[in-house]
Amino acid sequence: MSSKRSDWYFRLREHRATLIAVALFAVLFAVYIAKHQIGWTVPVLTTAANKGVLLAVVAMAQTLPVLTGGIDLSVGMVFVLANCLASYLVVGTPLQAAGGVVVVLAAGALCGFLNGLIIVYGRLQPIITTLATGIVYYGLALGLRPVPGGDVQAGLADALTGALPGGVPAMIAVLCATVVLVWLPYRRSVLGRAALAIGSSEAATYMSGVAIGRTKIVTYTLAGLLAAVGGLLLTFVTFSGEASSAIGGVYTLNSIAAVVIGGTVLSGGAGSAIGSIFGAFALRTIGDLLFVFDLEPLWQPLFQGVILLTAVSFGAVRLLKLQNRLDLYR
Amino acid sequence: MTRMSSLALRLRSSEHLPVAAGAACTLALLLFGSLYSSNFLSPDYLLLQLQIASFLGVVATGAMLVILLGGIDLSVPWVVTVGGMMSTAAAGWWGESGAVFAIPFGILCGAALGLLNGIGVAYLRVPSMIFTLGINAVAQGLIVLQTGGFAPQDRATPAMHLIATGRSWFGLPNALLVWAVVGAGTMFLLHRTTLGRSIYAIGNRERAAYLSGVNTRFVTLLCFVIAGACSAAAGVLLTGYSTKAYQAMGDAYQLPAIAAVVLGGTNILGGRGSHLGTVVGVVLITLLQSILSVMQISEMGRQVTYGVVIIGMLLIYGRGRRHSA
Amino acid sequence: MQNAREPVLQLVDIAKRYGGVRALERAQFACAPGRVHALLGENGAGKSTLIKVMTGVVQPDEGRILLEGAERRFAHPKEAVAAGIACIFQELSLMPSLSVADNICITDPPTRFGLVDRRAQRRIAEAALARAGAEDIHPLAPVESLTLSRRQLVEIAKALARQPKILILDEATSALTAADVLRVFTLLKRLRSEGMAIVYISHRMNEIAELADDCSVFRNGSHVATFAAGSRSDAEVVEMMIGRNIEHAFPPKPAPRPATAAPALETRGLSWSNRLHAIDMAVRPGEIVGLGGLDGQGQREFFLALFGVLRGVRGEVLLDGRPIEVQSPKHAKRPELGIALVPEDRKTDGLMLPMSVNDNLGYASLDRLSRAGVLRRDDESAAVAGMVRRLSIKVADPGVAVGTLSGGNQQKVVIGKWLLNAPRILLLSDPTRGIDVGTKQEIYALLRKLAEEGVAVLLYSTDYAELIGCCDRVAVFYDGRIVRWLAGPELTEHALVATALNLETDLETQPENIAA
Amino acid sequence: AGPSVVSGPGENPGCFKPWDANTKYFQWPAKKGPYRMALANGFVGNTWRIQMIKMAKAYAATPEMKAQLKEFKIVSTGTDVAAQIAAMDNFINSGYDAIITLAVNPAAFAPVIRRANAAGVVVVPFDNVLDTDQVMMVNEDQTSIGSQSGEWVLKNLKAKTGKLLEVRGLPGNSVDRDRHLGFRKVAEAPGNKFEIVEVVGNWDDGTAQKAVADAVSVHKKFDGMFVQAGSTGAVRALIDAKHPMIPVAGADENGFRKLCAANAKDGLLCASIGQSPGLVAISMKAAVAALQGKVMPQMISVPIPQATHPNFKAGENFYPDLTDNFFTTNEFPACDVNLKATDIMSKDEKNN
Ligand SMILES: Nc1ncnc2c1ncn2[C@@H]1O[C@H](COP(=O)(O)OP(=O)(O)OP(=O)(O)O)[C@@H](O)[C@H]1O
Ligand SMILES: Nc1ncnc2c1ncn2[C@@H]1O[C@H](COP(=O)(O)OP(=O)(O)OP(=O)(O)O)[C@@H](O)[C@H]1O
Ligand SMILES: O[C@@H]1[C@@H](O)[C@H](O)OC[C@H]1O
Ligand SMILES: [Mg+2]
Ligand SMILES: [Mg+2]
Repeated sequence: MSSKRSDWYFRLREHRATLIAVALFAVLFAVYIAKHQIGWTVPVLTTAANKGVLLAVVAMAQTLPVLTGGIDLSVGMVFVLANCLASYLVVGTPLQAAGGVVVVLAAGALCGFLNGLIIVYGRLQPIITTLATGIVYYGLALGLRPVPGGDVQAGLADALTGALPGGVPAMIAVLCATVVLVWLPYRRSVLGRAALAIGSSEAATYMSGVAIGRTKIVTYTLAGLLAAVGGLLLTFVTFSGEASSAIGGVYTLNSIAAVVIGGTVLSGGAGSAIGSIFGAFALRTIGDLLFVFDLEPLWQPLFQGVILLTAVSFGAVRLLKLQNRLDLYR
Repeated sequence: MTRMSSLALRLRSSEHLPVAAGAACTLALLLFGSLYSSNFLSPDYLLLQLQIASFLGVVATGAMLVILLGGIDLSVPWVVTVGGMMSTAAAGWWGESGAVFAIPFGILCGAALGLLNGIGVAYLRVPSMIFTLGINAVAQGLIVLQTGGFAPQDRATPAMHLIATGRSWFGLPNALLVWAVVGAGTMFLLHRTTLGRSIYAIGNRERAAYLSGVNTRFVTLLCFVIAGACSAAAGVLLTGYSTKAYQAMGDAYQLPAIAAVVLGGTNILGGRGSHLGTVVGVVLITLLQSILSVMQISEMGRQVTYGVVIIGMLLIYGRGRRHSA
Repeated sequence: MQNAREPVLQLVDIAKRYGGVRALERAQFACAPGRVHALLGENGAGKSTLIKVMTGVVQPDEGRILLEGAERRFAHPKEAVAAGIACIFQELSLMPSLSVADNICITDPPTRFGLVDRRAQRRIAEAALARAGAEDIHPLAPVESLTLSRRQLVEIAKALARQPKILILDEATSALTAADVLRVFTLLKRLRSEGMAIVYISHRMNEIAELADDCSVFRNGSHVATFAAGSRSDAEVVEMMIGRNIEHAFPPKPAPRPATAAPALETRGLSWSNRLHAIDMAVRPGEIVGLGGLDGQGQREFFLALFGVLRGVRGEVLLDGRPIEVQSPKHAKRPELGIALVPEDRKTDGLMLPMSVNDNLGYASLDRLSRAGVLRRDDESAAVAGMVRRLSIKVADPGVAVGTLSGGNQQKVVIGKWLLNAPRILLLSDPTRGIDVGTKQEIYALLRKLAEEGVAVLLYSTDYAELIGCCDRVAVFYDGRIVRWLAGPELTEHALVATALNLETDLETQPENIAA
Repeated sequence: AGPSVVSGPGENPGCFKPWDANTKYFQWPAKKGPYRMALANGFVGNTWRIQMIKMAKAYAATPEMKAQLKEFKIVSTGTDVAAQIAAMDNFINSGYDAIITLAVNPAAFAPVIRRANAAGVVVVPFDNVLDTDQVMMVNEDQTSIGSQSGEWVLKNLKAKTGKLLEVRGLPGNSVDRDRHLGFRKVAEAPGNKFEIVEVVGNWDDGTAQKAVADAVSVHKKFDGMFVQAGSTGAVRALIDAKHPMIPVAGADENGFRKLCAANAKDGLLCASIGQSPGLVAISMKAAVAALQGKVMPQMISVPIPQATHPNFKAGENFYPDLTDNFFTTNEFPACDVNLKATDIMSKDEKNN
């Protein structure tokens, strides 16, 4: 039967969820731009990118553990910790700042590595492990920055939060670089394959003779690294570090929402960080709609909640044409 | 030798280990605290902790039901607030007679939000982690609007105050009695009723439960309704305790509730766990927070200790078995 | 004596215990290149455990493993895989959301610059599928979109792609139809001639007879005997396995019922989506009606439609002549309908594996075992104990997790769970998959007894012998239609295979009395 | 561009009071009104913020402001600092004349303020202000809130030894730090020998109440207490524990003042010193003045509204009929900001 189907049928099927996320973002963003007073202009795009890429990178971080059927509730806190670290280290001459960048990223990777170690060798569930390590990472951030402050290398920051010569926001270029340097190699590597396999069925993967422990550890390490990239970018946007548990919480939860809107199933085994990126953009655009619609200020939180709920319930449409109820219970 | 190991095996595989180990950790914590001040062992302090633990205990009861199903309820913060705000508002709207309905009305509002959660998760099949997050945002939006737009009454009724802070029976806090009743009801539900059996079944494999002729979606819905009601009930208790309801009053309950359930030995992926474990987990978390607070460690030290202790305790007794292939 | 060549893999004095349960005790085993070595034993004898030891999935408590004479320890499956041991496990080890090609190359994919080379991988997958005789499976199709039998072929291809020295098949053919089994056998015979050592586990005696060179029988975790295939009669082998002999595999069939008896269950023009087309069927109480045909021709959907799982079912369903509309499994199992479905995939559809035998057995009939939603636990234990006895489920304490039972005993729990609800219409989807001969016989007898008590039984099976031996009539499905009814002398393996492949389509010759 | 630094005195010094003698003065090029003004708020989920937003709307609707404003837009972006920065950028991009902002994290606003200056937009942070002298800001002196609280507690203790309970605010925040430092500077001044027990109350009544209850049940007795916010809960814990009444310096929540008035006879002595949501109105007024080209102090010090024992007067500085969560001070006569409490929250309030 299936041999009649051509390759592109399966390829499309594999990327369908991502494409839906792209479409959702495109629609929301089109509405935003259409209603915006100055519309499609470089400053508007740059503003949107500076905000969107932060969440997109954290959502990428979240995607990796989710693909293995796990989750990382500490991404937001690693993000905050990296922000606090960067506000000390990414300063001075460009060379010193570059050294600081390396240290910040390494610290993020270390946090992720610790998560991985505890999950694999401590045999604890990821969700509760990272909930607890997240508290620890936040404590460390607070130790670094009891109150907001610090600075960042201004040249670097201005370059990254501005626009490239062609009018493309620099943040978008950073995001693309992250995708090309981290996500694509991971996804195409033996390891990334194994990660998906674990998410699909851990027992089967184990019995197939795949190194599960190593795969998980690398996956959580990369998640920590990506979260730190996000924290670093936040520092470039804010020129300071702040140990805010509220921000950590918001990024963690929004990253999960972005992953789901991006079409990655929370039980793992299928999905893509590209989808999560667009899921994050879509979420951010929902926030931007406040700006272009004239809403009573006290109605705004409700409006955002309702739109979020609508966006995540979007997938329920497929239930309408569901013929076999068993498909509900996969 | 074999007898020993088979006993150990029974202990390991049964639900008693987390309860016993959690209780042991609780004692250790108290002894550790008593090095700082012997008052940590005074009945006064312990009763106060039990009273305060009751609020978390009621939230955690609902959280546990949802976790047993394999879900998670992230709408706790604002559903707690809704419980508090709507009960006091009811007392305001309907005057004298309102006070009678205040408590049930607040709980009902929480149950209604739980119903929405349940519809989203069970019928729309949105992952609970996401849908409940959305409901949390909606609940916040509603409360902001309600406070700003209608200026509701937010003063606790005398009944709420009495339930939350009174000590009418052998000097035991009334709140503790409320928790005990909720807890006994939950244990009965989980271990003695067909509904309880279905909750475990769904948490293990919803598909098989469905094919066994159980309306799994309805059971899921019901659990979310109960969870919403529990959160709101905790909001009512908290209102009684503070003598008023206020915005964001539930913020401090989300993570501790999850942590308590898991420390109590409930599998975060569902299907396994005992309510007694959750009770122990709640006491443990409450004590930990209180001792860390009173010992005046720096905020950084508190957070780090809190996280490390949770992981440490789970490493001691909460480790998953290797999936037996 | 049994083989001239040196054994490639040898297990000496292996012991494995799970708590109080002794899965293996002083177990011996050896297999040689170029030979097919069959492992025989009833459910729970320890066969799967033995091969888990061989493949590093579990570590033995005692004993030694010798690979080509040298002592080895496999601490992890990947070490066994690296040593050239490939295994097709009883519980399939496929990753459902990954593509067929990804699955086949999961352990050691071809790489370029450190990244998976998807073109090379696809070639490997295509070649392996072709060797397994499954060219029709698209290498990019996600495994979850395939039927169980297709998946089993993918599993075989996956093992072959590793170019193993030793190939182990733990009931790898249990979900395959006769045609597929034939293809797999041709392949295995070729591999044997190429010098591969093959360990083969199956409960189908005819397969053993056709394929095996050597046989080892296990009972209660211990090695009973090893002998050259054919040197003992089937009866002798069975007696070694289960400690008694079996007279007749199938209970005698009663005389055909008069077609005038009112059917217990009738469908008229039952259609669904594009998978079921105008199915007319009538089953009288006391009858066992078989569903035949190749795997995936709509038999399962037919059951699901009757059980209230499918939406948008058209046509009529009549119970005792009354039209009914089954809304859900919950509705289906109500006493006034009394329909039960034993699903084929016990792991995902039938059981809550971490829950106890007790909880699983009682779960479909909680309405009977409770009052106002409160469980009557004494009644429950009594009912469960009765069912454990009736089906001789091998379990010391019904409080243990059902997942720790052997495959066959798990299957009995699924059946028992529905029997406890006293069904009037019993739908069984491949219920003897992975069940040993002794137990199978018990189940056949049980089905016949249920039929005699007035239950209408519908049995879908991939095992033609079972359909022939057990059923009064068989409806052969092809592409969502009943293409032919077979009964009486017409019900032969030849006829089943021929109609299953839809070779004869002369439906006109269909005797009226069989279809009614 | 941005403002030029000029010399004082500035406009309407009664209202726009310079922070101290060293405060610089700013002047922007005058623009013709009416103006487009925006309020970029962060978090909304507490009564203070709701009251602040209602206050802003009410003030924008007064005839004085209405004449000046062509458009007044309020956006609340939540706790995410990047979202708030983006909102400000959006206002700048869209050509608004002035942005009032209550920053999630004031340290983060340097770049966006640079962009605002470049575009000639007047930005006025208030409440949670920046550690900089490059921006015109409106606030009460947080350190002074702490030190005034300390002074008052010490004055009412009449002793230089004893146990004090300090209930701090939200960790990681400069307001929390400043109030804490102000308080400690006074309490730990040479000659004082207080044992100070510190707990974290998150500026939240429930958290403060639990923290105080715990502290009391372990330490048994305190001689005085300073609560940054969540004072109602903190006092409630004392009452519940039957702790003898002591001097308490707290914030300006209505509930706190109600308790103070009701329990004064039992010895509860209170100082209620708070941060008013009315700051928003002064910030709006300052923004308009700046747009008109008036000379403005860089840092505007709003008088710290306070009420101390025995001056709690129902209907005057607290409102028995309004919610406990209401913040009592909204009027700033010197600035002509005279919005009645009952105008802010609904009039048909039924708290009693
Ligand atoms: N029987 C099993 N079934 C499924 N998963 C298993 C099984 N045994 C172990 N695992 C999983 O394997 C992981 C750790 O196993 P192990 O230490 O063997 O890692 P590994 O695959 O050898 O990796 P590495 O050696 O590279 O660290 C755990 O996450 C555990 O869940
Ligand atoms: N993980 C486990 N925990 C406890 N007992 C187990 C476990 N795995 C297997 N057993 C027990 O070991 C015995 C042997 O099981 P095994 O699966 O090897 O049987 P088998 O011969 O393969 O049977 P079948 O033909 O039914 O597949 C059984 O009694 C089973 O209950
Ligand atoms: O200044 C604080 C304000 O920012 C916060 O939202 O509520 C309490 C106030 O003291
Ligand atoms: Mg290893
Ligand atoms: Mg087996």
